Order: sequence, then C-alpha cells, then structure tokens
Amino acid sequence: MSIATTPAFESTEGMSEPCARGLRQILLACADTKLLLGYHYGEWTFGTPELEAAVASCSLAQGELGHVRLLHALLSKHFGDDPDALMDKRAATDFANVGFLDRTVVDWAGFVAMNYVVDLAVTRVLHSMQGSTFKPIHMSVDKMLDEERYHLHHGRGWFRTLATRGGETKTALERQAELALRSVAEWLGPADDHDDRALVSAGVKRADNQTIYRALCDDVERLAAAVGTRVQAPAPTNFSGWTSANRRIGGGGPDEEILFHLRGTKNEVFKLN
Amino acid sequence: MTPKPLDPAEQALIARINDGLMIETVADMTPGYKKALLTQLTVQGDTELMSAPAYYLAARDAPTINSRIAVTAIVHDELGHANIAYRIMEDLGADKRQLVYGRQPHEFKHPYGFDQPLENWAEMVVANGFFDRAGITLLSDVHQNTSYGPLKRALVKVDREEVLHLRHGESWMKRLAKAGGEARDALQRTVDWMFPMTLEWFGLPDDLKRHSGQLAYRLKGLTNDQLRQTWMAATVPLCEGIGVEVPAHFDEATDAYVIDFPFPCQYDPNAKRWLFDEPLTWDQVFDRWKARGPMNERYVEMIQGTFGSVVAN
Amino acid sequence: MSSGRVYEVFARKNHDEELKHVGSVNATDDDLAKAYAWTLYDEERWVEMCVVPRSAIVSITNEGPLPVWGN
Amino acid sequence: MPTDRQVWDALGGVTDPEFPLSIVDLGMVYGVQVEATRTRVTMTFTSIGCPAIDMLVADVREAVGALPGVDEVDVEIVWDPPWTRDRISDRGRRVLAMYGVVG
Repeated sequence: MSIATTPAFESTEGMSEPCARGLRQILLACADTKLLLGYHYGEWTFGTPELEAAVASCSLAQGELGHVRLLHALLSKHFGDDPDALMDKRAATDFANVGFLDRTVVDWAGFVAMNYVVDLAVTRVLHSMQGSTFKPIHMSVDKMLDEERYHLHHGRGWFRTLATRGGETKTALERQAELALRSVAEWLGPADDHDDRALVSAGVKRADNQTIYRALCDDVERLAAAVGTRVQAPAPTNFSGWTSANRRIGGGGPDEEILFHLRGTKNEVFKLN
Repeated sequence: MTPKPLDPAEQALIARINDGLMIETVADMTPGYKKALLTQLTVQGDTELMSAPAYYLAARDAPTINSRIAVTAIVHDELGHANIAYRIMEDLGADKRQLVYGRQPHEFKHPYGFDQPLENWAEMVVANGFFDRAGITLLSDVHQNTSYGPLKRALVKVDREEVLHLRHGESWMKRLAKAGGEARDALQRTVDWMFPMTLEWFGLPDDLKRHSGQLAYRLKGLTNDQLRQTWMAATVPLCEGIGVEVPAHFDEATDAYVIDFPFPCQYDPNAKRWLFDEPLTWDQVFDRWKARGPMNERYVEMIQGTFGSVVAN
Repeated sequence: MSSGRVYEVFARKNHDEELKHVGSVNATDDDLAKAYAWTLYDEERWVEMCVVPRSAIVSITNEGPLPVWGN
Repeated sequence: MPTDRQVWDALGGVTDPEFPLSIVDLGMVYGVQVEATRTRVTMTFTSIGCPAIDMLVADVREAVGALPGVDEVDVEIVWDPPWTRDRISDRGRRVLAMYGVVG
C-alpha cells in the first residue's frame, strides 16, 4: 500500500489497535536505545584514542539524549506516558533497547561496533518513518536524520581505521561488530511481528523490520568488504520468549548501575519542578 | 615589579606590539614571545581539558534528562576548547598527542579547582557558576587584548559557549536557593568551599607578582587583582541576591570588593573546608597546588584511558 | 597511533556569505574529518561546511624568496 | 485576553542565551494562538539536543504567562520546517552585525 493513498494520522485516533500498539513499541524501542547510546557515548568521552574522538563522542551523546527527549514528548502526548516515569519507574526488564548496550562497552572496538552498527540500526528504523502517515513523527524525523549523519561518518571512519590496522585490532572489531549485529537482529524481532506489519500497512513505516535488518547487514557487509574484513552474523531463527516490550529473546535489561546513573538516583533531592 | 632587562629583539617586538602589531605566524615571534604564548596556551588547554572529567562524573548522575543534556553539552564544549588550544600549540611546533596522552598527572597546568571531586548536583552547578565565570573572566580578557591573531579568532567561539555554561550554573543556583531545604543547604555548603578556591585561582596578588611577559607581549590585558575584582563583581551580587553567604563584600570607600578572610589560607581537601585560622604564604599555596588535589590522577587516567581498552592506543 | 593529517575547516552561515576559515582538525580519513569538523565547530548551524587537507593548499604568499633574479 | 500582538511583544523580550537577540528576531517562533485564557506558542530550536530548550521554554512561559488574562501557556516545539539562519529578521541581522557575530 503506498503512503500517498493512505490517510494521515494526526494522533493515534483512527489507527487499528495493533498499529497503535506497534507505534508505541517502536517509539519506545528507539527512545530506550538512544538513551543507552547517549549513556555509553557519554562514558566514551574519556579514554578515546584521540582528543577529537572525545569531542565527537560527547557530541553524539548530546544528540542522542536530545532525541530521547523528543521521543518521550511524543510518547507522552500520544500515549499518555509520563516522561519522568519512563526514566525512573520502569524495571530494567521493561527496557526495550538493543541488548548490546545493556552492559559497559569495555573497549574501543566495542565503541566502534556500537557507533557504526547499533546507532545505524536505530537510524534506519527512523529512516523507515520518513514520510510517515503518522504526522507527528513525519514532522520530526527529517531533523533527527539530519543530525544522525555525523554519527554515521564517525562510525564508518573508525570502522575503517580499525579494520585497516589489521591483527588483533581487526579481529576484535569483527567480533564486536558481529555481536552488535546479532543483538540488533534480536531487537528488530521476528518476521511474524503482527504489530510491525500493521505499521507498514498503515503507512506509519515504509519498511518492516526484516527489510530494515537486511538493509543494515548490507551496509555493514559492504563497508567490511571494502576495508578487507568480514562481518557475518546469522540472525536468530528461534524467537521463542521474545516480546515486543523487551525485544530480547532471553529477557534481561540494562545493568542496574547504568540505570542508577541514568535515573539520577544520587541527585534525587535536586529533582525540582 | 621591574621587568628584567630584555634583549633588543624582544624589546623591538614589544614596542611594535604596543603600536598595535598582531602576530600571525611563528616567523613573526621572538623566542620570548613564543615561550610566553605556549605557557599561556598550556594553562588554557589544560584547564578546559581537566574540567571535562570533573564535570562528567557529576553529569552522569544528572537529576533529569534536560539537565543531563545541558551538562553533556558543557563537557562537549570544554573538550572542544581544549582541542582548539592544543591545535594552535601544534601549529607552533608542540606535540598535541604528547600534550594530551603523554604527560604525567602532575604535569598538567590546570587550576587546583579541577583536582577536586564534584560530588552532587549543587557542586556541578556552582562549578559552572564560579569556575566557568573565572574561565570566562580570564579568557575574555585574552580575547579582547591578545596580540596573537589565531587565538583571538578562535576565542570568539569559546567566549560564546562559556556564556551558556554560566547561565546554566547561575539559573540552577537560583533554583536551588529558591527550593530551600536540603537543596539550598547543599548550595551554601558548595559555595563555602568553592568561593575561596576560585579567588585563589587568579594567582598571586599584583604587589607580589613577578614580571611574566604576558602583559608586556599583550597576551592578556588585565592584572591578577583586576581579574579577581571582575570575578567578584559578578559573583558576590549574584550570591547576595539569592541569599547565599560569601566571605567578601563591596567597600564603597575604595570602590572595590574586599575579601573577608585571611587570604590565602590552608584548605583541607578531604573535608572540603577552608581553615581560615591557618593563613599561608603564596609559596605554600604553590606547594599545595603542585602536590595536586585528590582527583588529579583519576581525571588524567580517564582522559588518557589507562583504565580500559586493549585496542584504544 | 598517528593523529593523521591536518584538515583545514571552512564554513558559511548564510547563502549570501563567503566561506570562512573556522579552524582545523587532525583526522585519519575524510569520514572522520567530517565528523570531527562538524562536532568541534558546532557553534553555528552552518549552511555549508567543508574540509581541505592542509597538504592540498598551495600557498602563494608564503613562498619565501623568489627563485629567480639571483635570489 | 491578550491580543496576538501583545503575545509577540512579550516573546520579543525573551533572549537567546547565545545571541544578544530575542527568539522572535531569531525566527524561532513559528506561531501564536490565543484562545480565551490559554495561549499556545509554536516554536523551534537550532538542534533537537539544544541545551537551552528548557531554560527558554521556562522564559517563554513566564513572559507570556505574565500577560493579563493568560492562565495557561502551551509551548509546542516543532521541527518542521527546520530552523535556518534565513529566518533571522532584518533587525536581528543588524544587531548581530553590530556584535560582529554575522560575518
């Protein structure tokens, strides 16, 4: 069904139930992933191989957190979610981020895999909502994609730099990129996700998550091949136990320590309104 | 304060600078000028660089997403400013990599304030209000007066961004004061240790200051005491306006701010407390600075990444 | 690892304005130069920004003495 | 109930922390809608992660909320069309030129 002939939605009114549910889930999945990306980019403002990369990583953190604020505002307006509660009141297992980000990213190869693979995955999901029939996302997505352009340059530049260095560095990069890719496959979910299909038939998204995943694999494999390396991650075939609320096969969520920081637990007394 | 005699080339350059000469390339410099400029840029770069880990450890516990964004932006700005200073130094022949990654913690030339831990949100925002105010006081003087063209141009961006940090710090200080209770108490406790520390930041008083060359080469325009006054002129009324006590006041008779404690004096970094009953000489202050504060090694480790990655370097 | 080469950064704020030199970055390749320039010099919403490897700049005024007329 | 003009004038008093200019002269305000005691301001920012958003939104609420007859101020942030410098007013350009900000 082409987007041009589909009626536009100013809100969730008039959407089918699976479509509205799918929309909330995908917005939350993007917001949670961006929240964790924001956290890890922030952490990787330190210990970078060069000072410019520290500046860049910190800027990427700022960008992601800005997008979280925007997505939380959409969730609040159209689904009645309380942005503060989204941060503070959910259990770790209610977070719908890419699982690769659940724990500390321990080395620069992990950073590059996060920057190139995970960040690009969320960007591709947003990209699938360009021209969306859901007007509020349609009106925000171009600006978000515009800001993501530099995340991609950074990820691609560092992927190339590490791959061409060869040896242990290259092996570590391949391993981390494969882990990231597999984690993204899990996050994007099974082929028979009805809510995701409903989004596509209503023109809220242009492509289903499987198509997005193939496009991402294509991006990664092409760059990898161009710099003489190989990244291959077979997607999981058995999605039993997967829920769209958690987007992981075996459950789980971000480490409590990370959530402790993100919730601002230590500064409770300074949460003023 | 008599300047030591300079060789004719240095004197000629100083004379031309006084006539309004702007320096653009290394070829225009004398050894004395270059050395003074590099020293100034090292302090500038190191100060911006070391503010980043100090601010970040507070930023990662920001109370809300809005405040997290604001302080992330601040850390980002500071690192960008550090990079600008080191890039200029690189063009003067310094090794930027070595400057950032090759020095020992005690070799960095930042103020003692950025060797301290910022342990809660009040400390974060007062640091924005006080330390960044000190930074902009020093840098806007350099911006207006420097004879080095590339630095003057680079500081346009730096000045603009530091103004945002101040606004962040000061608006939060007002909010904390208004909130009362624990938030307000934390604000006062923070001001109590940070106010004297920022006064010390401006260095030796003019009557003790040895000639540094920075004024002669017009790398800056104002003296330490003038800069300290400028800082107090902004900070004391701010604090008085929100009902926060500071150990300084304006004296109508001399038309200047007066410090109300023995300055300088001893500081206990573990208790974060100034010992007003233990006055020091400036040489003793320099010794305290050289010994560095409690977070010096950790902050440098964060930047240099010695706690992590096999792949990083 | 090496910091790569120096790129000069140019940008303009408005369409009716000339490109201006805004700074420089060290980077190992063009992708990183783009990311670094954009994230470092983000004080404006530039309508155009570009980087040029410093080595590609042909200087006209800083050539030293003329190689003719006995210099 | 204030007139649209009064609301725009009030917004003219809200200055951006980075430029010595009001958000109106910077072209960040896209629209004003007055409905009885409720006023809606539609505006944008230079970037989604702009650190000054909450400060400026608070300033807008305060400035517009101080007008007689306004009980509620709704600030709607939009990203389409995105802000560009072409939106800066002529007056704004003259002021920025004075500060040496516009080349």
